[in-house]
Amino acid sequence: MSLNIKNLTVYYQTLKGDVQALEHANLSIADGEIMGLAGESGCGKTTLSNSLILLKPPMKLISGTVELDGKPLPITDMARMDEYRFKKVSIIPQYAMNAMNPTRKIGKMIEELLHSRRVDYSTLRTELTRRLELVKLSPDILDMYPIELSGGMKQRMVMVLSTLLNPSLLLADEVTSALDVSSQKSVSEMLVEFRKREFVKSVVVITHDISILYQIADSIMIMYAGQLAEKASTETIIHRPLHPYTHLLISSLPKVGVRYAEKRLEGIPGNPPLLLNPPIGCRFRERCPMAFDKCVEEPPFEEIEEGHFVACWKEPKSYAQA
Amino acid sequence: MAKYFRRKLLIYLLTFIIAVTVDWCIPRFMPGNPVDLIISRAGLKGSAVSQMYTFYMQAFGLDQPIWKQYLNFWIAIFHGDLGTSIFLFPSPVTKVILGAVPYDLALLIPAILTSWFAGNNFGAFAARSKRLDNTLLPLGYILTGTPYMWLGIVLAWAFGIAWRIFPIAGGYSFAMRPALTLPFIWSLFQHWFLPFASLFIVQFGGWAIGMRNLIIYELEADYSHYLAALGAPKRLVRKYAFQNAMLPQLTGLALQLGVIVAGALATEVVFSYPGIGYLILQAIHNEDYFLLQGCFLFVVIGVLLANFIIDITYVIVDPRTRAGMQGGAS
Amino acid sequence: MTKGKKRNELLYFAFRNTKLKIGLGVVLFFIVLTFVGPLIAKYNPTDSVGPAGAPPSAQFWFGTTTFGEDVFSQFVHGLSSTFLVGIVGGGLGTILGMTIGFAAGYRGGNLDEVLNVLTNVVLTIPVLALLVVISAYVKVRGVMIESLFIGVTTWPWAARAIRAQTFSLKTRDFVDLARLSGESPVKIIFTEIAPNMASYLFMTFILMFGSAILTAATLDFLGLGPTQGISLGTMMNLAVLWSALMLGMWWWFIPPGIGITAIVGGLYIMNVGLDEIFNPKLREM
Amino acid sequence: MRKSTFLILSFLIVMSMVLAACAPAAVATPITITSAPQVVKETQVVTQVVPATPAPVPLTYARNETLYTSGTQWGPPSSWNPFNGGGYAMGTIGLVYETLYIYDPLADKFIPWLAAQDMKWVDPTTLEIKLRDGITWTDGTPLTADDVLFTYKLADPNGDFKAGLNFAGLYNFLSSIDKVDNLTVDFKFKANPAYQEVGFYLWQTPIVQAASWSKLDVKDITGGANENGIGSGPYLFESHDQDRQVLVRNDNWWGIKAFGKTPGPKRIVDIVNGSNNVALGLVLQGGLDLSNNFLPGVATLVKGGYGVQTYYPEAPYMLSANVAALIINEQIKPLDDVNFRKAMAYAINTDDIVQTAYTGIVKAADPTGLLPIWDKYVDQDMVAKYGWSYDPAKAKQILADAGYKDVNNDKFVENKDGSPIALEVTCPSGWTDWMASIQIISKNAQAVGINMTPAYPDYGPWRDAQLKGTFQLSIQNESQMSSTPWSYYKWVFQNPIANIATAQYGNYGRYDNPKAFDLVNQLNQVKVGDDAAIKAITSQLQEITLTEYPTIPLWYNGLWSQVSNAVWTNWPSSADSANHYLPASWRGYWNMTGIEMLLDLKPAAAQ
Amino acid sequence: MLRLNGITKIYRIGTFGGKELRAVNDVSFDVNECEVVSLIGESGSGKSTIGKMILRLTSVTSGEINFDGNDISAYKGSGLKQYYRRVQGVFQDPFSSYNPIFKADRIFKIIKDEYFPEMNAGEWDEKVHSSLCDVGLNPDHVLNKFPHQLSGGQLQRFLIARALLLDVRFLVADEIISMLDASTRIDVLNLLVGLKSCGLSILFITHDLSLGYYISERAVILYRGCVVEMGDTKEIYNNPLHPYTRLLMASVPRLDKKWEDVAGEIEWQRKPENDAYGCVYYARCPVAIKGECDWHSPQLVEGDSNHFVACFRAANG
Repeated sequence: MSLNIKNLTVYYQTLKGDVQALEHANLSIADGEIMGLAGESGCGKTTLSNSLILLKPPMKLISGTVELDGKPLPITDMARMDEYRFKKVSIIPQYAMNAMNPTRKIGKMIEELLHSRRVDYSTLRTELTRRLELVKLSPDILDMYPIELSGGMKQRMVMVLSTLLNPSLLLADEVTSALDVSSQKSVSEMLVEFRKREFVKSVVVITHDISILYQIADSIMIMYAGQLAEKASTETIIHRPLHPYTHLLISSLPKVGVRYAEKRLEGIPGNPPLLLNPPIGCRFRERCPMAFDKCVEEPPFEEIEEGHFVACWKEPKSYAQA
Repeated sequence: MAKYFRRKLLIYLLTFIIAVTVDWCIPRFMPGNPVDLIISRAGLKGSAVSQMYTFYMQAFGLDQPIWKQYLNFWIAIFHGDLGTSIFLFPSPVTKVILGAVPYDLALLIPAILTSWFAGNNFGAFAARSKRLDNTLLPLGYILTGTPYMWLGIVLAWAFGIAWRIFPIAGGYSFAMRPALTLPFIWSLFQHWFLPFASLFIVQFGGWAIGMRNLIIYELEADYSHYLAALGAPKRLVRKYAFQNAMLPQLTGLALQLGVIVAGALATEVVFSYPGIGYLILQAIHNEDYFLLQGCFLFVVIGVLLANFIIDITYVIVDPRTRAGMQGGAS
Repeated sequence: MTKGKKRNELLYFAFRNTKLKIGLGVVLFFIVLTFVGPLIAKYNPTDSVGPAGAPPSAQFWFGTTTFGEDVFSQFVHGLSSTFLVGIVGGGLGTILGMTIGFAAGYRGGNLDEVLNVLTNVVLTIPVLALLVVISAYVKVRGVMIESLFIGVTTWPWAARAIRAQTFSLKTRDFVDLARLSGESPVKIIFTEIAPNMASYLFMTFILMFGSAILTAATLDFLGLGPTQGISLGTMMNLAVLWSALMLGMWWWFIPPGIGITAIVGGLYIMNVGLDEIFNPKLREM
Repeated sequence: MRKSTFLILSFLIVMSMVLAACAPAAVATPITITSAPQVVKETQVVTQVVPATPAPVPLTYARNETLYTSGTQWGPPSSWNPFNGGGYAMGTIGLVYETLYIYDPLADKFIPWLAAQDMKWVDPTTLEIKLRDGITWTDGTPLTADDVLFTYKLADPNGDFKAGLNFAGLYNFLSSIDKVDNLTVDFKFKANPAYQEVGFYLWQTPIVQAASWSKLDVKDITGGANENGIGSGPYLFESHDQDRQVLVRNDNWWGIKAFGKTPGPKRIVDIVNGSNNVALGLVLQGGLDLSNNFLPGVATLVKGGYGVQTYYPEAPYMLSANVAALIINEQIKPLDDVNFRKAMAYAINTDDIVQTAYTGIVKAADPTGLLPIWDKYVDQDMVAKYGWSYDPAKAKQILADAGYKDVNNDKFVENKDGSPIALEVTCPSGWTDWMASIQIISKNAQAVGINMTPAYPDYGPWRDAQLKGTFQLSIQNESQMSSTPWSYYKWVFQNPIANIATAQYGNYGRYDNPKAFDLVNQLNQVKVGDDAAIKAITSQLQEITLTEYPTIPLWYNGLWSQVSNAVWTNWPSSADSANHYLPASWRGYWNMTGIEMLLDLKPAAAQ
Repeated sequence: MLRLNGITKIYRIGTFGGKELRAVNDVSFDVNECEVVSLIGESGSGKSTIGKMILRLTSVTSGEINFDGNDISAYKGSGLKQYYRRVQGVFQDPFSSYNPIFKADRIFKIIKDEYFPEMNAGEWDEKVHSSLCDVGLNPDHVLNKFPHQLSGGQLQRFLIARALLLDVRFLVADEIISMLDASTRIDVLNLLVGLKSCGLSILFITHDLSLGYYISERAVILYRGCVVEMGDTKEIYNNPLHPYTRLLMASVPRLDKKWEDVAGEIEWQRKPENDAYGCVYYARCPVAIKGECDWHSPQLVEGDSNHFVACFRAANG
């Protein structure tokens, strides 16, 4: 087990009270697993990822523990956590386009960063060059400023930098959403390549675009309103989801080949709840066509079959996709 | 990049032309004929008056048509000829001003630079430190609200009169003859210190506040979060934030130059420091429009030059302007 | 979150913000003093009413000048011209800055280029030097004239800031939408863009207010202030001219300076407070 | 801070300091010290000047050898031309260039200076001037009759230069100047010369060196800076900077032998006035030995044991230097009415001005306006008969009697034709003592029902209004102490009226009285020293001023002078045992016994 | 109904227009009555600029836009207002479309002030209510609220309702669902297409191929300001002729096919010898013909029926 999260609950403190952004998250990610984390905006996927690497105010840990490679990760201790960051856990942030200091040459910034982490830049230099070439970047860009790079180049640069110390866990937050269709593909494929070359052990790919996950992830976890809804292998989630939300979400997605004139897709009526004061129990119940009395209790995130976790009181096997 | 400078130069050129034109108007639109003033100052009497009147009208070119006078003014400027002072007759204005300029430079350059560096460093130090933010920075706000000359007055009163630590007038000891000796430089320093201090203190507050606000923005910037997520120590993050916040502060410096120069003028008056500010005041009180004209021109040229230097510095220190400069619509 | 709540939130921060409270308190104190002062002050500010150069006493709270004028009376009367300069000079500067900033920012293109050059030109010319020249030109000066001069020379700073803000707001879709609704540019500027910058405009005005006061004080101190009437700057000027420093008459030159510093400092602190309220990033965590 | 930044910063600071250090050095005037004067025999054709090795100039002036003065220069020294009347550097006339005579106003006598003896009128139209033997210019050449001749001929309207110098007026009655011998010059006048005016020029005209000045053209003579000029006086210009000028003693000065006295200070450092405020600070800190600045509040310092001394130990502390008078535009209603002017005279509380605006350091003026040095000419009977004093009730009465009534009940009187009166009394903005004074005057006037308000235009338009005659009421003090009361009456009754603007000396109100004008001319033709004749004429003039009120004398501005005994002693003072000289460094005052003060100054340590 | 005739947009950058940026280059296509046309392109392709030019929010450098046969650039003042009565737009960011300090329904008030000043309040409320119902909103739930109190989907429906208040016949829909939550976006899309039946033509601007396919009859593929391919949507998707379209088709992540199953290397990196000439896609084109594609720009020619492509290769077969 590479990553083991137990009962992780994280709130955001605001003036009007706590936003319950992540509630009772239990999950494991295996070595070498690329797990896709999908859900709508505000479902808590970024909160989950941030709490694994940079949990700082206004985020507040309510409960839970995180273990990485069998050792507890001191996520609340900013200072002790520093030792793990970059080396054990790393992140490709959502804002990769602006992640680099605009007034430093990229190479210089990397050197200073590594130096501050007491890692010798010169010994890593050849590896860095090799990896840059792997992502089709010329080593010359180390002598450039971020502004001289295109969006896709910056994205790839950050990818290389974030994984330079071969972390066990890589959090890739919306790495493709700002990119053009063609770049999306190459960046996604590079993530797979990185895993293959063991630059990273496991990867959490956070995105709102499930079709990307279908292309690269081994497993997919669906979140809804701060709760884990379902996790299973990619094929299972796409083709045989068990949670009503997963099912409705996937069936609402337009696909090439589907036309309005021929097949009308339907969305899910209603809107996600506000997390400042969320409904108790299953948070999807207000929009769920199958909801029943039991749903006022919070459903456990349980392994229904091998590697398939669902948080729903309904009987499984209800929604095999036609 | 060449384009950027072409554009900047265009603005500077325009500013210069406008400033020179305003400047040219000064003695011409002032009530009273400057030549009358010269004659009255020279204490001329009787027949000499009309004789000298014609002479000076010709000497200043005031008998020429207006457009010709304007043209001549430009030609004269490029010859470094700003006419003759009325109040300090017969000294050429250029000579009078050149005598004062070193004092201004000696006062302004160190005051601007040290307050800028010190203020920025202090602001960066105080930012996000709750205790300093709440105790020392309000002091900074108060300092920026202090009129330069009043601070000068208070300093002069405290250090010059009550405690007699520093002299309160002149450029160097009246008992000395200029020479590159230690006692002389020490005397120069003593006389320089209080005017410098009052300029320094007021500006220091402004820069400190500016830096504090900017660095907070920078610490909230994406790259700061990314560095933190990669476990970079606070020191590195703050260093980057500081360096990046310096850039807008540099622009701020350019914007503030006019105000600072104004402050220096007032401060010089308080301390009778023999710079241009003091000359301007004397020129006004003595209706010496040619001197006033010259001083104004010098101040404008000085500020323009300083602005230009800052522009160049900005391009040197900010790689973004170098890499991405396309003429910029800013 | 409702709008009401949002407003409450601002108020909540406003009430909690010490900087705003202190700054506003100081400024209000002096405003009140400006109105109440002349009622309390027993003497005409330019009348010789007491012994020459008397230190503060029960009868003359701030002492008297070399001419036996009551410094307190001068101080409270000077306050009103100080505020007048702030409001008129700062206000005019802000209005000019707004007009030019809005026009340049909204219209863009060549108008922007021209206004931008104009702004840069006026920005680069040292305002005080220019003011000195203008002031010397007008022979009989009142506070209003002085304020007007300050207003017409200090707008570029505001114009620059407002232009930048307008520029960024202009790209927001609701402006396009207003255009699609057939609204005229002027209406769009004043009903769509300006309300969104209200806090910013207000803060700009406060800064202009403060800097107008400082500029006026400097002019007054140089003897280029109003030729009639009294202001805090002229008080300092006269105090220095009449050697109050050397004669140890601190009560003559300390109050006007403290008055200006407190008002301008108060305004600035207030502005920082407002900035923190409107700008969550700056709030103390 | 990064190291490089720090280095750059320190470099810049050091550079700017060096810059500041170099600047004054660049302006400092190099001087050549010449050897002791050769005894020049008349047979010698060539004057030999042997330049000696320049004595090293000390970097710091020894305090006990240096006199610090202030009060004359209001801007950086810029002209050393003794003919630049209003703008020459402190000491140019008196310390560097000398006059034939100096005038002692306190004793009312002419003291031969370059001249060897008292004024000698060979006949009523011929004045013979004999020069002292052995006077040399600082280049070692002798000062001779040629130089005197050259100097006076500069202004000759038929001469080579025709320069419009101050003493050009001399040529109104001068027919020729002749050299009698190397040391003697004869001034030949037309009939009835203006003796008073001639005397005036004799102590005011600096003698310049013919050899060097004859090379100049008229422009440089009247307006040149004359830096490094060659003088004959006890001091030489050594250096100058923005805020000071240094003079060094001429140890070869002829007077050392002639008077047996050496000027005390080795150097005189004249400090450019930043402001009166700074001057007072310097006085208090012992940085200034002689301050000729107007220092309000100095009374408290004199009493307060600050080591500050004034000419009088009690009020008014200062000698009176000039008379400040209310000048009245006689061309406009109702100021053209003598009764109205009279009412104003009675309405003004001069004592209040003296006490409030001046804290008692000036003296209220005599109704005649004659300075205290001219007390002997005051016709006390006339003053007793016509003189006035502050009496608001009487002022009201005069107005009422003259027909000025408050028609519209606004508490102010109207013109006789019923039109409202609104008068404005002006002084330049920033002239605070005058501003305070005209406030008092306005209040006084209002108290008797005259609608008068103060206004403070800038100097230029204020002056312009006087020259053009467009002002209403104002204050002026142009008439300084001098060798003759004629200068005062000339100021009051300047004529012809058409020339007021070009004369630039008095009667801005355009008071027109041919009788008075004639009397002024008569006064001018009285022989110097003929006090009885002067008194007879001035008595008539006093009657006119006391009954016609062409101006209203208010107070005597002081000869502002504060001295410190810390380093130099034996200052002039009113005390019986002390020197009775004018303690002033102002232009025109060195040659009114100021120079004698220097000869008597003693270092404090010596006592 | 709407015809774009060779429109070009050149932005001038720098002082007094020193440098040019060709955002839209000689684009021509038309939209017929009751038709949905997708304008598909990546960021920087100029698709939004075209939308803005149709809405007269930005000027056209050259070329002509005709609406019902009239050149729209001629409209001024009231003419322009009448144009807006018939042509409206909805934009990408629902929150940016509302002035955050006013209530959301202010957009209706503006329409009333500008277009229906004489209509009485009751009548107007009636009209607003019915319009809101038409877009599937409950007036009681959504009126009198601030923008941040409504969801993105609701706000976009609001904007559509606003357009319906006028006699709108043509709607520019610029990425209107890209910022909406996945679970609600499809409904907005459905609503939009539903309006077609009311006689509305729509220009649907998007970067998402599957959305374009879902909604439109015809599609226009844009690359760096140039139309590279246009025609029947189905035709384009099933038989892309232009190498760029092919690249897009291969890169779009799908839920039915994995990337591995699509053809391999189809993109090229090549340094163009010149910027001014040649095909815009030359630098990335895997099948470019040296000497031709780098010197001549291909014209849009009809490959199959109603299927146009601008490529020498495709045209040559």
